[in-house]
Amino acid sequence: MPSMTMIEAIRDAHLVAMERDNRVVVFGEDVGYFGGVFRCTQGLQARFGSHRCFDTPISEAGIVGVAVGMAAYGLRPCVEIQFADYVYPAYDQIVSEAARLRHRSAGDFTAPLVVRMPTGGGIYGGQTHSQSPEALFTHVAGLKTVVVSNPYDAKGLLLAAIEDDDPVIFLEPKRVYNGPFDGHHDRPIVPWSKHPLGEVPEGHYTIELGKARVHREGSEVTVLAYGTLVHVAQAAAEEQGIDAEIIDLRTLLPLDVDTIVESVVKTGRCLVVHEATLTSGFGAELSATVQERCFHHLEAPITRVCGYDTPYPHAHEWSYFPGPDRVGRAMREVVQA
Amino acid sequence: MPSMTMIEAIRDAHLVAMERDNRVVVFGEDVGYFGGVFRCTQGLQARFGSHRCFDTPISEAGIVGVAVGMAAYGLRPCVEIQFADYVYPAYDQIVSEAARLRHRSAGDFTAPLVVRMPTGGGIYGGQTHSQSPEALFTHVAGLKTVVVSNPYDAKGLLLAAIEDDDPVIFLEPKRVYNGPFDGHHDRPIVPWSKHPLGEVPEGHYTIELGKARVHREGSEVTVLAYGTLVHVAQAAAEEQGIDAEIIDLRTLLPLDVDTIVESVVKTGRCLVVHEATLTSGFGAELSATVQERCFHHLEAPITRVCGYDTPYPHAHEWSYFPGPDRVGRAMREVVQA
Amino acid sequence: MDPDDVHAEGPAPLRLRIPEPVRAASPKDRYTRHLSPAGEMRKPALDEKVERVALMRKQLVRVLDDDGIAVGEWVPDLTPGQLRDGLRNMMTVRSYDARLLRAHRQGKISFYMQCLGEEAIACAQQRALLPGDMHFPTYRQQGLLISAGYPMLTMMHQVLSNELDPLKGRQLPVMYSSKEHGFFSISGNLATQYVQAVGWAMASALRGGTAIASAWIGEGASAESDFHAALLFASTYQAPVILNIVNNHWAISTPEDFARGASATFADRGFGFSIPALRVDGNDYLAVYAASQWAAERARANLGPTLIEWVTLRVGAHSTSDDPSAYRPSDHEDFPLGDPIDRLHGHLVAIGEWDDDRHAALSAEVDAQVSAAFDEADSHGSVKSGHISDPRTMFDDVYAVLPRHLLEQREQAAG
Amino acid sequence: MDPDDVHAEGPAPLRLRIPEPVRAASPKDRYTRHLSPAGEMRKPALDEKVERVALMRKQLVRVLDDDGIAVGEWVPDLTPGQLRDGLRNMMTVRSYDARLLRAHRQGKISFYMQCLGEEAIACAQQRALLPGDMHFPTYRQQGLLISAGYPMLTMMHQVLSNELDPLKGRQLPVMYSSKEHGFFSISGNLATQYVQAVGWAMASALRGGTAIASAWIGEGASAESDFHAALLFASTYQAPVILNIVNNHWAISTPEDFARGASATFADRGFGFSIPALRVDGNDYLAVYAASQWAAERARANLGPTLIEWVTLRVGAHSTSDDPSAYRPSDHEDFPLGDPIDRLHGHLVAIGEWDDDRHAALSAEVDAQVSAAFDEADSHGSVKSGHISDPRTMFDDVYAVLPRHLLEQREQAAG
Ligand SMILES: Cc1ncc(C[n+]2csc(CCOP(=O)(O)OP(=O)(O)O)c2C)c(N)n1
Ligand SMILES: Cc1ncc(C[n+]2csc(CCOP(=O)(O)OP(=O)(O)O)c2C)c(N)n1
Ligand SMILES: [Mg+2]
Ligand SMILES: [Mg+2]
Repeated sequence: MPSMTMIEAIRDAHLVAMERDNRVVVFGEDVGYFGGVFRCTQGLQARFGSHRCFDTPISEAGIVGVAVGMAAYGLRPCVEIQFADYVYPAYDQIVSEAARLRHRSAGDFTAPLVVRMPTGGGIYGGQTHSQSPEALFTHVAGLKTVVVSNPYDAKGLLLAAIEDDDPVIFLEPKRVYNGPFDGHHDRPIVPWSKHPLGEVPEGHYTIELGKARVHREGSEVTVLAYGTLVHVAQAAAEEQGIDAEIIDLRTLLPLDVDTIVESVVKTGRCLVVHEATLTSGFGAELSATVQERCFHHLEAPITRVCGYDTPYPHAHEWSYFPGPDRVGRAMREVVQA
Repeated sequence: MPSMTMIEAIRDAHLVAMERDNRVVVFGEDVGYFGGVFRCTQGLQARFGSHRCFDTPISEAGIVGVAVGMAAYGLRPCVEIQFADYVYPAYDQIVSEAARLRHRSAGDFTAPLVVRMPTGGGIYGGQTHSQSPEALFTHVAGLKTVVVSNPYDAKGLLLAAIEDDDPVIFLEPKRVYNGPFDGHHDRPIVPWSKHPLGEVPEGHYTIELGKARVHREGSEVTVLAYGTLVHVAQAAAEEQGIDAEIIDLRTLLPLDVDTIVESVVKTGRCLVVHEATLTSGFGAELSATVQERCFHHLEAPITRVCGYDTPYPHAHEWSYFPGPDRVGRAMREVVQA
Repeated sequence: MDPDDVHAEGPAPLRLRIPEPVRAASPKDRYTRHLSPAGEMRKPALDEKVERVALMRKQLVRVLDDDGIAVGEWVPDLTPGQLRDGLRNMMTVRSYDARLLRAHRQGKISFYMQCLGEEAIACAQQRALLPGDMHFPTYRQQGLLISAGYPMLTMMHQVLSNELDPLKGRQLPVMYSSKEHGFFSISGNLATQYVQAVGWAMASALRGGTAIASAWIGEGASAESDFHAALLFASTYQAPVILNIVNNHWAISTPEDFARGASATFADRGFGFSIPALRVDGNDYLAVYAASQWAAERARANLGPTLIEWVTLRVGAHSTSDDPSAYRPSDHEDFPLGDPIDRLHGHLVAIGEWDDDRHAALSAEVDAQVSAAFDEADSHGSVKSGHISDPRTMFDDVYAVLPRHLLEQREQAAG
Repeated sequence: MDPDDVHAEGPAPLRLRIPEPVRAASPKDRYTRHLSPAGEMRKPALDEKVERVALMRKQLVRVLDDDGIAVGEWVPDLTPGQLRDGLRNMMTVRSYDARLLRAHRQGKISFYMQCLGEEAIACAQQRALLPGDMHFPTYRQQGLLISAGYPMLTMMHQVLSNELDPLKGRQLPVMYSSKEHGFFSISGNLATQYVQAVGWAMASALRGGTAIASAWIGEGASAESDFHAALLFASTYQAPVILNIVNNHWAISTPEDFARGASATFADRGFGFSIPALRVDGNDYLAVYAASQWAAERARANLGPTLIEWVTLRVGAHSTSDDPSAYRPSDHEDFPLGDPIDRLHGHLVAIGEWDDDRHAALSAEVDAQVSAAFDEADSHGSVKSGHISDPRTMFDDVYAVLPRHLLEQREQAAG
């Protein structure tokens, strides 16, 4: 099985999708000729022509707006927002339009489209190249929201997202594009080629949206994570010597409640981690859900370790980022509480 | 003390603010000559002239964008978005700009502005005149978010918001503009003139942002509510004969954690209600916070009663709305659990 | 630094211009600036240079003169039968609006929006386009559906939000949707559909199709940012789309001046993107048809987008929630450009294809049809009488397949 | 209905135009379309009718001819001393950029953006405006700060994100802010500042102030929707603002054609709003000064906004994260309009106010200053060496007063 970085896996997913279904069109800023600033669409224009993969003006509203129109026509647009931090100009088109078209027209028109975007910090990107806005999408009925953590999942989930009949927000933590970054920014990163999840099958396969993956089985505490934080949690567990069960949620909405509940019932303890700001983050929803469904099994308070409620600071990003130390400390506290 | 509707109280707050501080300017769609579609700014242009209160083109992005520039100049813009459902075109200017200007410039520039908007359903407004987007603001560091439930608070909080040095999102549930609507849409509404919170002092007073109000003292269960749901919760408690302590949060961010914790420690039970969709709503944050801080005092799971995770449906709005029956049923369950 | 202290001495103070136009005095031409006589404006070739079209920016395409005669280069090729169909469609729209406004006064429906005075625009453009083309309308193009033969009864079910409402009570009255009739679902959020229309047209061209799109917006909503995205993408990719701006001079209480700014016309916006733009008398059925056809032909010939400013007037209130007496000058004339129905009627009479008896008969027939349809629709009740679809249907169509959390919520809602 | 089946027979299939301009062949004038000879374009009166200014839309304001002589109506009133200051400022910017690019290669800073080739635009406009005026810049107007006398050392602290960074390490390098020097905080989100500038100008006019605002945007970012809001509000309220579009022909890998669409020029956008618009040779210090002054005078005289398209070329990479060799034709010329420094140098020589010795001396002086400043800044370390401010400062300035939840988080962060 070939080994791929997450960038290569995403590119490969595009390739497979475009090959199988000529309704799939790909566009965005610098996406066509150049292949995207993270190179996730490199080679697509050369391969499929500029009518299948093309550059756009710098207008996120326009990109998503025309994608909604194209999807209503019958195409399957998969568009890129250059950084998640720049999705807000398109927010109205996503929230008011893509998300609600099927419902408001009672199925007369639909908007099967994918909006991909790199998220998260760790590249000294400052407040406008580091955000994780997933909670701004999970609150919106009609959207599905996916966060990927590794090449294998990225390809299978992206293919599933493109084939899905509903609009999907597809979040790619840029810090794991090239390896399973565990938060130790001062150590060399392990490349995906040395990691089992870097093995990516050729051709077509999908991973069902709405299914979590148990990243690590364990008995002492359930850790709910997604994206980069899956690897951070693993490092933290290992460093603390805690037998944590780490669940990689993969799809935040719809959420795989069964896998979560089963785990928490088993461990009796739950830690929720994410990189986005704490308040009203998706961790709040996870905490509330677990509490509602596992109240009588909980032996300790559900704890959240998240980004602080500040803009993502350039120079202090490693103080901001919920790294293995902070996550590990909280894990220990939850286990000992 | 004069009695006012919430619309009159909001208008009066504008009047007082504009009288006291000539940096306060008021604008928005239909806000100037006509005085706003809900008439909250009626008379201001006649009184202060069209340089203090004026109409704008239909451009929410433009309204907030110029407000940020004006605030940076040194004015105190208080702008209206005609319905909260239409705030998304301005979302980028709010989230990326107003919220972060002080931080990113280390205090060199600031954006003291207020963005008012009517929220909530109950007027057969369908999916585009009914939304409650508070959770989309509480996730954003740098913003303060206020939701008002009565005329007295509305005036005092709006004056505090205008005088605040940070950007404030000011949400006005339109269903309580004219009376303390309790969710019984089939009964005549009590006017504010018959309600103690309709008594509004003349002249200047403020209510500190970040302070909740205990709307009803009680011992059996703590109900966390804001806006219309405060009155719904009260009706539900009375109808169920439950001695609920109802907290009107008033400011969602910063949140009055002390008042909340004190109450839950006392009652040992907590019900969270809001009109916005459940998933990733502000109720999730409330549930998570209470659970984190009161874990060992909780005798029953914290329960949320919220709008369903669908667009707000026109004909079925009373099935969607978390009215006194649904809230009452949940309250009983929490108390009996 | 107190901003007021800046340049405490020096040049004269700055002033802001706050438009205060229509409300002031009472200019005779407040709704009819830059009016050309019928037949005066030339018809450019389909591929005329945009610079040359721009020279006509203050002219107005008008076909019917004061005597009801069709004059000039824009006279369209319409048979008397087609003209009578147009008349019937406009009369049906007007009668439909009147009946539903009455239903609102009767407390049977929650909300309504009429298009009084603007009937010609939607009715004639619908006829100038082809089946398969897609309109992305606002809430004032009911004429598109009626002219396309969408059943009036179904429209009424939607407005009544009753059990037979094809949108299952989810949408405000008048927010119709019919893919089959080339009518995109109305949003409620202004301007969003404008750029979607461009996307739809781009898709058609990407696929080598032949269908074109038609985007609709009010002059007030052209202030929204999505308008820019639409014009830009249409210009960059030369999308086969008609970009309609209905300038009915009011956006609720706000006169057109706020959205127009310092420009002479809304058509000017097109020239900022080298998109050929026309100003057209929107109360002249023949002019509307001719201009729409010109734009459609340009689109089909891969000559790109065309912008059209339809000059008209919102005669009635914005909606049933609105009372214009609070903001509109009382001396304003309802039909400064003439009533579109009267004008087409006059034309048909002038060419000997119509008379007052036939008109009276048609009027009675149309009213009877509308009345019968309403009675039938009304017999199924309305949101006001509680005759609505099963509330649990609100969980359908949020997603293609009901996810688990909505299943659970639906169960709770039932319980 | 399968969209492809629509009109299965009938007219020819539609095609979408995907701009494929600069990359094709290798036209000599790819960066210099619509070039006027120096001195040719007339200077309109400040209150010239916008229609008449529009007739000049494909002309280019140019003052310096090939021999370095200033010709035509746009020759500004600048003393040799002022011209030498301009030269020094531009040379300082260039030297500053070079030093910081080197610092990036040395691994001392995390990121950098140069403005090579575009120095004249910011440097000359800064001089044409007055203290108290406010610029709303993008990341390529470091020339504004340098020309305004903002300490280079402080700029370097910001770029190094060290303990003396006035922005406390919160912002990416080059995202400066200095209210005192009329330089609004740079956002990182494109185009947002454009409409804010209009708001600032509106505020000045609302208050009867005299200060004006200057808005900056790249040609690529003019595609963003906030651009529309800015032009619209500026047009409607006749705000005293200069609307700059720096057309350096590239937006990362994307040629200007995508943002320009079918228009001949970016200046055209202004005419869509009846905003007078100029195209100006951005590599001609005198032309930049003259056009900026014209626009500023218009604003100060309550004649409203002016849009200026600055024609230039992004000579270097987009940023230190970018490698243009992957997308840019290798045969492109770096300075098709001439190097702005060389051209001003040439002019000073031509008028007998400069010579090669003085130039060499100035060059050495500027380099030495930059070098000394950098050594000083560097001695305080950088984000790369870990010499940054106390991490707990990141909680400051989120709000005017630290709220309780941030107090708690700050405590946790410390623990
Ligand atoms: C984004 C958004 N902002 C505001 C509104 C509220 N609104 C509904 S209609 C209207 C006026 C629209 O005027 P215009 O575009 O001229 O259309 P007309 O009603 O005249 O047909 C406004 C402000 C809305 N529906 N959507
Ligand atoms: C809203 C937003 N979208 C995308 C980006 C990413 N981005 C940064 S610079 C840039 C290109 C800008 O080009 P242009 O406006 O021409 O300015 P130039 O770099 O040429 O000076 C892009 C796409 C951004 N910063 N903000
Ligand atoms: Mg209108
Ligand atoms: Mg550029």
